[in-house]
Amino acid sequence: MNPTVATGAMGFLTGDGLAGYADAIAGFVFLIMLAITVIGGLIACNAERLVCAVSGLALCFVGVAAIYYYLNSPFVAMMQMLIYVGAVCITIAFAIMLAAPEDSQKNGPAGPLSGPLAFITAGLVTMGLIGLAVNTTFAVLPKLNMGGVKLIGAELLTSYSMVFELVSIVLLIAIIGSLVIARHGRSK
Amino acid sequence: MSILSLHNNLNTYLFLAAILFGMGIYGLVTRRTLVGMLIASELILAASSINFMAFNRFTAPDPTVGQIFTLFIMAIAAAEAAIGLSITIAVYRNYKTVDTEDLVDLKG
Amino acid sequence: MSGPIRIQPGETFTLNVGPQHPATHGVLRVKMEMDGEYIVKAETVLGYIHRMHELMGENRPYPKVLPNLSRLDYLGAMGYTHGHVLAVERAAGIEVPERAEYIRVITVELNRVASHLFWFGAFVMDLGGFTPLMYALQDREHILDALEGITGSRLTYCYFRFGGLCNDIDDEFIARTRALIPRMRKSLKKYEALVTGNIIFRKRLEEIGPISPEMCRKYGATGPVARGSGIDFDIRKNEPYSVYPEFDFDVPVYHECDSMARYKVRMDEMEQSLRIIEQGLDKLPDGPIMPKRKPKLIKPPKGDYYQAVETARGSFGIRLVSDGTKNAYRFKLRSPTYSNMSLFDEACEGMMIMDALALMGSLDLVIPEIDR
Amino acid sequence: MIKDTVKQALQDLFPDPEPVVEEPVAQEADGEEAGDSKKKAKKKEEPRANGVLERDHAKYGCDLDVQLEPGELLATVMILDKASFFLESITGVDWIKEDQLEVVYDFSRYDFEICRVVIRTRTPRSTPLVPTISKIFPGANWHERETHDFFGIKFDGHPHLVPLLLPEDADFHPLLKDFKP
Amino acid sequence: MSLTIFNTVMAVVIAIAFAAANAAYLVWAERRGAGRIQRRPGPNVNGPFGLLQPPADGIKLMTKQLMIPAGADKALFMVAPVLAMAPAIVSFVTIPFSDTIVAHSMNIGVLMIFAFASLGTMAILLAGWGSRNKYGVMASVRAVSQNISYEIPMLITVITIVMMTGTMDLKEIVTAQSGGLLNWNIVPSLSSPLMPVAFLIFFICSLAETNRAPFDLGEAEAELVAGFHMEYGSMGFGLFFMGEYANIVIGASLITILFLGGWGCPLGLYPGVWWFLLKIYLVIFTFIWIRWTFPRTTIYGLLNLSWKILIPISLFNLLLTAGLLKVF
Amino acid sequence: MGAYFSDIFFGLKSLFIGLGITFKEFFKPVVTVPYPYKTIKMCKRYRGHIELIEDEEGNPKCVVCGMCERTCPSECIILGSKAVEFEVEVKGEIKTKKKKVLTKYDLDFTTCSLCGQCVESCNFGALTFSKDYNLASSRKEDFHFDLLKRLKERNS
Repeated sequence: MNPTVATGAMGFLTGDGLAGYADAIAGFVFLIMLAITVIGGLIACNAERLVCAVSGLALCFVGVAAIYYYLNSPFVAMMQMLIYVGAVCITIAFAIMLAAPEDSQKNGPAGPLSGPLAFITAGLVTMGLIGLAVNTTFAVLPKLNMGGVKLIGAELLTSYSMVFELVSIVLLIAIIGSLVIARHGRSK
Repeated sequence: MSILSLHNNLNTYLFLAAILFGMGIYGLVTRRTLVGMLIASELILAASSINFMAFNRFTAPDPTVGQIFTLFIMAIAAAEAAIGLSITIAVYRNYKTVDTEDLVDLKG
Repeated sequence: MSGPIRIQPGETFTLNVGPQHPATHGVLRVKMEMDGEYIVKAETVLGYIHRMHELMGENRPYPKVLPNLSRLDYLGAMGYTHGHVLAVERAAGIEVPERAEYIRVITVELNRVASHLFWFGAFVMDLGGFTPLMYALQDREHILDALEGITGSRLTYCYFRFGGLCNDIDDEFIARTRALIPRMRKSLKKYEALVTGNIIFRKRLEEIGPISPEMCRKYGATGPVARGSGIDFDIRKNEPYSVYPEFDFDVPVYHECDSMARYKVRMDEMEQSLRIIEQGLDKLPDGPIMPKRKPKLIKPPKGDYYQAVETARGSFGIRLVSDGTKNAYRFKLRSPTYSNMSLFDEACEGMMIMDALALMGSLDLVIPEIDR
Repeated sequence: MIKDTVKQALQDLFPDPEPVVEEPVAQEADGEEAGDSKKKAKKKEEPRANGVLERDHAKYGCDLDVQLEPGELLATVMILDKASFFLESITGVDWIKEDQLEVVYDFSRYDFEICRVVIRTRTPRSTPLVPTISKIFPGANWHERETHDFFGIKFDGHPHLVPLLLPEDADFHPLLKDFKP
Repeated sequence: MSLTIFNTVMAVVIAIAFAAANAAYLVWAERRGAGRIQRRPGPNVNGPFGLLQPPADGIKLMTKQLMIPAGADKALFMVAPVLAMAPAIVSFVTIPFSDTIVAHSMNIGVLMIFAFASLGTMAILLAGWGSRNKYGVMASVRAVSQNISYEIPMLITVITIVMMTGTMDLKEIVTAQSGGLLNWNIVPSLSSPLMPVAFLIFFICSLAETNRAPFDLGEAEAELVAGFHMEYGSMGFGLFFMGEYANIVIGASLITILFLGGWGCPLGLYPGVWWFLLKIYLVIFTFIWIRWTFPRTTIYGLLNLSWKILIPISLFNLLLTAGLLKVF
Repeated sequence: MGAYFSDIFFGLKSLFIGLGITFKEFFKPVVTVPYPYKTIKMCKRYRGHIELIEDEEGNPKCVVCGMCERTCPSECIILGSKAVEFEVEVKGEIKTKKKKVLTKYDLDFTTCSLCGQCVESCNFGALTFSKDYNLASSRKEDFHFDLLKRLKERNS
């Protein structure tokens, strides 16, 4: 038996009652979400066909959203679902349908060495980052507030109003720009 | 530390972010099509967002800042995806390919 | 960056609409070269239920061909049989009693209403509305009941004989038909409110699927398709046959050339057919339904005869080449939808597939009649 | 009116517009009406000479009956196109006794002056070849394909002469009189 | 903590059961309703009033062989129906049926429903693409562009409501409307004079979001045969079907919660879950009624409706409401 | 701008009119017949397959003239007969005469086109249409009717 179930069951038996069991469930679900994120990411960067890659990306984003939920910010989690899964992934899938006929897809590595090289590079970067994370002690400061949705909204429109406006301008420009670039020469 | 309380540990999130970042790098290098590279870059963005959120949860004094940053990253990512994909489509229409190897014309 | 539609090789794909497709109303296949939702090129493939009726007409004595004609177009069978008997009567010089002609006209017009009703339902179903089909079928059922009462069958009537009819109408039929006319008028009003006025329906048909009068002429389109393009052409008026000159009716013509015009033509035609039926029942003369003198064996003299009639779908013609024997030497069937459908390939170019299928629906296809 | 103008225009086409050609044919037509006496039937064996013939609409269902050589077809159809006729149908007749195939074109008009024009042209059975009129009347495309299916008549210049109603690989022509199923 | 988790699990199970039962019996209701509108009885053979028809259909679908077309992308093909059904059921968790009956109340309930609805869009895309059928691909492209364009006016309208009530919690939105018909959001008030219009916009959008006629372009059976779920048989098709009807229930619940006062009685008396159920079934009946009355729109007519009519009007409504809220 | 709003208004109005019509239909009685549980009577002239008519003695009226066989466009009727001698009293003397008696009347209903020309051509009133329309079967042989046998079954 793996420790997951064992701990949960033990907690249940040793009189912690349902509380321990619930925590076990939460931890277990977290593991699942972790796995989903990693698997999704792997599909996204390894899949033969781009549509599979996009589905992997969507899966990964769902996992990331769940992880945000565990990080005490359901609002960002929902936004993650809404924007990344509902908009970005679908846009990418659309672009694949429009611009990448399946027959002409060659998704193998660019050169004989590029695959291993890329793997080594990525591995080194990852190891470096992990090492960094392990070796650093982060100073934990006391919390000033709970960070609810209302606070986010208030701060967005007060302290960060300038950035907020800039981002909206960027979005507007992006919409107009993409329309201009991608406009088909079809007119009836 | 039980495996079931991993979600209360900052390092878990940092490891995950690192792994996603590595995947993104790997994908960015190996993918040969513009769309594939875009997908990989989305992974990198997700990794950075996770870092922001994790530090926000565990260390930052004001837990709204990280969330706001993540929201901005989302907005920028959406804009980037829209622009990137429209460029992809335009490139495809003119060159009939989205393979970066074949797009020699774009080199200076 | 505007300009005409750019057709780039490699960007299009082929879409096979049919032979099994709900919009083709039978086994018709249209090979469409698509650019996304737009049709670049279409090619119609026919012949999936080709039965060589023309050869059958040449292999058999004239009376034995009679039941075949109802199989051409199962929705408006009466009109096609009418053309056939008129052609043979013209060739063999058989006189038809007046009462028989009146009954023929009444039944043909009833059948025309039934055919248009079915077309109406099927057309709205092509556009995604299912309920009007059910209402139309309910109305059509009354007509079929009336016709079944006198002919004995509901679709392939085989009611006309050379020189007359196989049996006379009875009072029950007259009563049924009289009761049917006001009911139909009420239903037509209902359709007007439910379908014709509906904004979705109008947006889907108005200015969609234009067919210019010139195109109609080049392709030989007849019937409601031509009349929806502003061509005032109806064999019943232009080249009167049977007892149609005795009736007072109008030929609805719309000049918009779009699918809506063709739709409106058919809806108005139902009203005009009801008028003809009303007048026919009023004027119905007494007398025999078969001529007194009728040759036992039908052997038209040598020659080349042509008879055109206006069926529910347009001008149906029979060219009869006789060599003086009891079989026809050549038995050519000119089916109206064959010509009407032939313009589809050109008309749907550059259209979206939804609109093209609406256009196809507005042509009122009956595939057995195209394939013959 | 339109009948007369069209008739005039058509008659101008023929090298010998004198009604000499027509008369015997017209008489034969009368003879048909009278009944089929054996003499006339024998006389009828010879194919009709080229020319324009006016027919009784009530009897035959057409007004002008034109017999011509395949070479003159396009010019004739052009005249009818100018006079805004529409193509009703194209068909063939297999005159096996005379070893000829006849192609029959039916034309009509969208107005109240009844004028149906029938154009007939004959081609030898062994090498049936007729020019296509689908350049003038695009609607002829399908009719010609159908005629090709049924009779094996080749239409010179037709863009897409493949079987329409018969199966794609059909190599038989069912309406030929010597066709055995 | 412990009890809430336990309750949540139970409530989730109940929500799933509710969704599944609704999905099954709405098919029956749809067929009966269509039958009545077309003056025929509808399913009436299995059991009294044909009530045993859904189980019979279910058994039939489950016993059929699952076919995967030769050219299909197996993984995508299998995942898509699950993806269509699952988010619809998850969304049930946060819908309050009354002030006590709610599986998991969230303070961002509205957002959650929309977030999961976007997963359904992904499912359509994958289904169309995964079955490698040209009709399917065309249909999924259509359905996705439709879903994306109708999400915008829908969200704008929701923002208007959120602005008026000051909360994203579905329960609190209903509470803000308690006390009878006049407090419902559908009724225009001084600060929000255009609420009936907003209701209409939201209604149209939920029709479009659930792919219902007259906006069922994704499965336009007359031209695209069955659209994105063309290649699906047996339970794959069944899941799509159930997902669709579960989505309808969610759409109706959202309409009821946002505009029709949730579980409140029109007279302000005896609020309770029965009012909620009555209201959502009335809305669903309207959905059915509309489906069997109208023909289908075209894809460009549909997009025009969204971009040229619904979005400007809903934006105008948002600005107007914002301004008036500031004034009053 | 005015056109924009009037378009929306009249569009919506037309939709509500349509909804009103279907709503009215909702409460009208059903018009369909639940077929296997309830059937409708066929009309007098209903053309089913053909059936022989018997005379007072229960024998078929058919005199085997073969008209029906000849007029049938689908050639789906096959007659069989044999000559039977019988005695008649003509002016006091008994004479033997020959008469054709029907021994076989086969109808191949799979090819019948239900045109009714056989009944029409019969000069002896020996044929009629049956009102039988429940004719579904999965076997072709079920539609090769032996009308003589059917007549006997009807009589017994």
